[in-house]
Amino acid sequence: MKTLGTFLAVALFVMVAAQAAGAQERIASSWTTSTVSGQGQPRGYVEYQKFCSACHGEGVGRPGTLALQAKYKGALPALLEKRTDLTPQLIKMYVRNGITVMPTFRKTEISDADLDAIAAYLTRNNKP
Amino acid sequence: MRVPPGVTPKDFSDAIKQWQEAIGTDWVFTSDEDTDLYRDSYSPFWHEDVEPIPSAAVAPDTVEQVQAVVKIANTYKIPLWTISTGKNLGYGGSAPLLGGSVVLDLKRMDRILEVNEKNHYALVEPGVSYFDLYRYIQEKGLKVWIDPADPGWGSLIGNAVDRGGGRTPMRDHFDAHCGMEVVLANGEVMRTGMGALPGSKTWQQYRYGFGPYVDGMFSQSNFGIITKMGFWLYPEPESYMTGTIAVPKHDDIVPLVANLAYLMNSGIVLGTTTVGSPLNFVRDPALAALRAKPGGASPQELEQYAAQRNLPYWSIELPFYGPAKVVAAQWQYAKQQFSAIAGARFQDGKTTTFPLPADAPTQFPASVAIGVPNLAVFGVGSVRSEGHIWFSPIIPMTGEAVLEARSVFEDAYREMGMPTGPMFFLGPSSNYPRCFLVLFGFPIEHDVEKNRTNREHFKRLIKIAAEHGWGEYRTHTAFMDTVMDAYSFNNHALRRFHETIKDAVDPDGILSPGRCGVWPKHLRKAQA
Amino acid sequence: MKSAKAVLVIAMGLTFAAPVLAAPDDSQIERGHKVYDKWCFPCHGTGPGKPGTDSLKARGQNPAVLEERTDLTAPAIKTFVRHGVLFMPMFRKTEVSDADLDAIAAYLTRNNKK
Amino acid sequence: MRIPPGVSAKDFADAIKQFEDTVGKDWVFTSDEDVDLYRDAYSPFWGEPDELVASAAVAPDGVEQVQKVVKIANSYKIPIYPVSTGKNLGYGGSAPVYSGSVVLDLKRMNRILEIDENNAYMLVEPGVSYFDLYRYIQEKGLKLWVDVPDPGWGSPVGNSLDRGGGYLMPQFRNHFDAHCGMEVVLANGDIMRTGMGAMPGAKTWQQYKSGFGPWVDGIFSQSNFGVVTKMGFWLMPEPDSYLSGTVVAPKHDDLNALVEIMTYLENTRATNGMPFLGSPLLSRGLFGGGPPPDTELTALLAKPNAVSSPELQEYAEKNGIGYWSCTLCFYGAPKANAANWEFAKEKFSAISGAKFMDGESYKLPLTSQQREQVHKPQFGIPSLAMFSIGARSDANPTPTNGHVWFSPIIPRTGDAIFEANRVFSDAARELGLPVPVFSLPTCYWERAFIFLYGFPITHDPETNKRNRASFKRIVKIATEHGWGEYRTAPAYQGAVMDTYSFNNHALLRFHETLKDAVDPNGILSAGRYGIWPKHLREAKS
Repeated sequence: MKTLGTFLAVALFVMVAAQAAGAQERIASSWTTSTVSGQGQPRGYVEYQKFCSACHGEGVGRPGTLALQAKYKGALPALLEKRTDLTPQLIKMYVRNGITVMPTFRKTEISDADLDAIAAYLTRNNKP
Repeated sequence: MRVPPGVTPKDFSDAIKQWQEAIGTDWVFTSDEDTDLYRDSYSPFWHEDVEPIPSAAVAPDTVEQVQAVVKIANTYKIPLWTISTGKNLGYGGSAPLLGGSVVLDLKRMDRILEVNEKNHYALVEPGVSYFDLYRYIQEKGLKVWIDPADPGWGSLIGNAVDRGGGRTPMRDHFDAHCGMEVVLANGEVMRTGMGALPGSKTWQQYRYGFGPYVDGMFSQSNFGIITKMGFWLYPEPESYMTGTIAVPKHDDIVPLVANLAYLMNSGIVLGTTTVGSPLNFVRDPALAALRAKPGGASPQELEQYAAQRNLPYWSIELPFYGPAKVVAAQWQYAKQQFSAIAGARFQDGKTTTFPLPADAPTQFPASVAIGVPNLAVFGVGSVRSEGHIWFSPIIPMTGEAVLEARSVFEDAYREMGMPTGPMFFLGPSSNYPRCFLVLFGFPIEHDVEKNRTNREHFKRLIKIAAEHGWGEYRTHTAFMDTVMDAYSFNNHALRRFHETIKDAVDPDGILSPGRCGVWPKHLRKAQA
Repeated sequence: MKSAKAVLVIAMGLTFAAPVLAAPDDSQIERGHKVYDKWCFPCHGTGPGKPGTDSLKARGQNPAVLEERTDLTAPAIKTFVRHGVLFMPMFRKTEVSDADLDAIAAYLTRNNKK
Repeated sequence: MRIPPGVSAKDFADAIKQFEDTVGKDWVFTSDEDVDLYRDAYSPFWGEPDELVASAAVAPDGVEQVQKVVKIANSYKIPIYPVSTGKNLGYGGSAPVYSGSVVLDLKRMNRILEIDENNAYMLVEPGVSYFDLYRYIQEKGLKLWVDVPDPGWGSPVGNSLDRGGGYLMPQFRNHFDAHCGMEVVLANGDIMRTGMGAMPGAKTWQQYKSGFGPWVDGIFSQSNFGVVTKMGFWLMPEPDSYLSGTVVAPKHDDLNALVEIMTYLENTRATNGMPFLGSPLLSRGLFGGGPPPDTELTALLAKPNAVSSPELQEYAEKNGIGYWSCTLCFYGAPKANAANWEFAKEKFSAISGAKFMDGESYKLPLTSQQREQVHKPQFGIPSLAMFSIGARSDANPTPTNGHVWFSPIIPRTGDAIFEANRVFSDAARELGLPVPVFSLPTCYWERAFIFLYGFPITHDPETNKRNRASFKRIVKIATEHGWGEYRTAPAYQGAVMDTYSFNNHALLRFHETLKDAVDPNGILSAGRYGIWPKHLREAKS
């Protein structure tokens, strides 16, 4: 039951975060506002904010970022938006198949067109 | 192409064709690639044949389309499994309970029909998520709060109908609803409460209307498809503050909870709070050793350990909502009450005043407590496991019950060879006004054997809880029959009543077969 | 149709033709007092918000509080309790049993002149 | 002996015999004299052939007896009509909706099964009245309040199933909201428990409402799907203190702001008692205080639509009499109450010219002397004072024989109050009813307003006939404006249910589907809230 052990440790961590940290720290410890102002932003950015940033954004309480930090230990940026090595295929694979706690996303949630836009946004800085 | 149970391929393809005509080819999903997106990402049946997988999915965009879809399903007796956003991960997600059902995906119906700032209510469609409504309110700058469930991508309707809970004064989500529109199994549309009165002016202001109040029947059930639902919102208060109470002795939990219950029942504490033990957060070899010895650490030993290090034994953090002077006065009153416990210590939390400045942070772990949705809860297990499901019994709001539950489940975990540790469950928390909710997370593996063992353990826990008079408030689709079985007073009178109703309102049994242990007649025998 | 007036007239008639009753024993009077407090006092008691007392006062009845009367008779009391009058409803036997009603009568007639 | 419709004399006699074997001869009532005690004392049909009357009454003393009685009724298809205390006068009393039904009188089941002081809940039987509870709690010295409706002889079970209301904090004021867990005897005599009670040995039957699976409790309110034999309720811990304060607004048009701020304060719980709207100007000399209206004011008020006339506004300003008032109540710690009242004043100060008056302030519990001065229901004390309405008094020399309530729900806005007054005044004129100068709604329900108009009951068939027609007409008029009744007397239940007609009466047809499924012989409270069993629906159409 090794996994369960880890799982419990993580659950414990969340509790620590939630319980130990005072409201003050909590507020201080992050910055993102979760309202999206789409004006002038590329569609991929807007869709990313809408569907991905709650998990893969910056700040505390972002499971995706947390998991990638633990996975790459800094070898790669934990923030997807800072990556330059993602391929559209890879992005689509994760969105449609999920990975560990990341669930699959249906086409009624993220349409294929939205997904293309998100892929374009996340690969914008890739070397040609 | 997969085919639903008891339906001929010919009938099914006819139905598919009619659905495509009714809602458009793009929104009828039949390829394995597309329908696989409806599998439960946190299924305890991964890689097993018994995993319930849908045969297809249909995604209507309007009530009329829902009616059309249901009528077609009715003619061909095709089982439909309705989901709102399908994101109640840990309780079933978007997958049906009966393999081969067609998922009726309402995500496209995501209209926010009304938000009333003066009377503080909203009317929404099933596809509207907490994120959606939060954004809408922020953009319009309305002075009302939503009460998000922990997963912010959940649907207000879906979560309320699953009877989920949050943390603000409106945290009992089904209790906070007011008025429904429902499509029945025969495709007819019905409105409840004042909505049954054409041109009603108070659909979202008085929930009961006239005559039998039927709304509750459509929660945790399969009697109809909810296409609109009203919710009462909490007006943005002037401020929010927390105060922490810490007590030194093991037995102090009894007066601690008694005082908490008094404050909640008196409407002085209006939000969710959790009884915790700071000792559980200490990472100290000495403490670990103390716990490791056979039989574990005794309360006295832990008290001593805590006393030596000036640590409390139990603590709770109380949330207060309202005018700054009032929350201060309420906290002061609370301190008076708790001072009756010898050695009680208090820590004032910060006061947050609203509205938060536009550039201010609105994302932090407890942000659901101030009505801001997020996904922090998925930090649970996000590093390693493949997801989780929740075992979630309701226990009395007393210190005795907390201690009893703790020892009962600790013994059960040991007996089943599962690791316990100081924090093997979350809570007890007061997500509901008069009782405690305790959450036990079960990891999902991609290892068939482990999942099988976990499922057995899960069912065993349900039985053990029932033997002590504790029932689950909600459960994953895989365990709905087992949980409903535990509610067996007078030879399952309640479930037999549900079945009577089911047969009357859905004679062909096409709506969400098996949901919460309610099966249509033709499948009941198969189950029995 | 039993009109309230008819009831009243009957009642008055009975009042004047008050039969001499055997003195009820104290235990019955005591029981009557208890039942009266439970079933009658909320309307016919002393103090504000007592519609029965107010109504009798407004009718010029003096004393207006039933417990202070010495002219009530068992049959009259029973008629009112079982038939009601104006906004006073009748009372069922699952509420005030016949025995309880006898006790109330005994209590309310305890000071009548013999 | 009267006989229920559709039942043979022989069958009825057999059934009566079996009822007697079940509950004892003393508790089966068949003589006209006894059965007349079940008439609706406030029946709008009093003494007419159409008056709804019982054929007999059976009074069981335990759940097992109820089950047996229901089984017997079911086997002979005898219509039965359960009542708890049968004292919801103005809404039907103890008379059946389907004339000739046998009343199932649950008054003898008056056990207080549990009161938990720490977790502030109780479990009671249907015959327990608010007076019973109050006495019990006083004797035991428990620090708990029960939210009581105006008639203190009602029962928590009966009143909450009728969805009645009271005067304490919002979470208790709506009596059905405040219930937690039921025991129900179904039409086949089977017994069922809802919520956590469905779990044998449940520890939280009165602490968590909905249990697991479909939450069915609601369908047993205002219905005829089962006989509720036990019910749990959440109680209010006795607060430390009580405070009230009144804001007076000077202008006619201030009503909107007044209501909006009041609503904000209640919905955030900055005020946790029931708010009261008033008008010092329009009820001068009465609730409004001050001397009786002078000749000028009397003249002004006599004009049509006087309330919205500029002249009246002038008069009010000239004489410094406030147009509207709102009284807020606070339960809790003295400092918190004071702070809440201060905050309320801040908010109401947005209304220019608003004046404030501190009201009653009590340390709780009340002294026995205070108990006599206060409006009892606001302190959880049952009373019958409400029955002064229509009673003979110095103000009202011509007493009625009771009343029935017309009680529409309207939106919680000032505009809705004005509109409702226009509409109902016009209706009163059209129907030749007394036209009130102005009516203000009450705040029983936390998110809406409710108007309460008492229609007098007389013992004159002609007058009652006119009143019945007027009542039905005014229900229709309300419906045309989107306002529905929350509850009504049996005489009008069909008419009111008719107004909830969305999609060709989809809701009523749904109720009928349920009715036929759970009570196939249609023996339970036929016609209650407009729901008739199949055979009688067919007979009617």
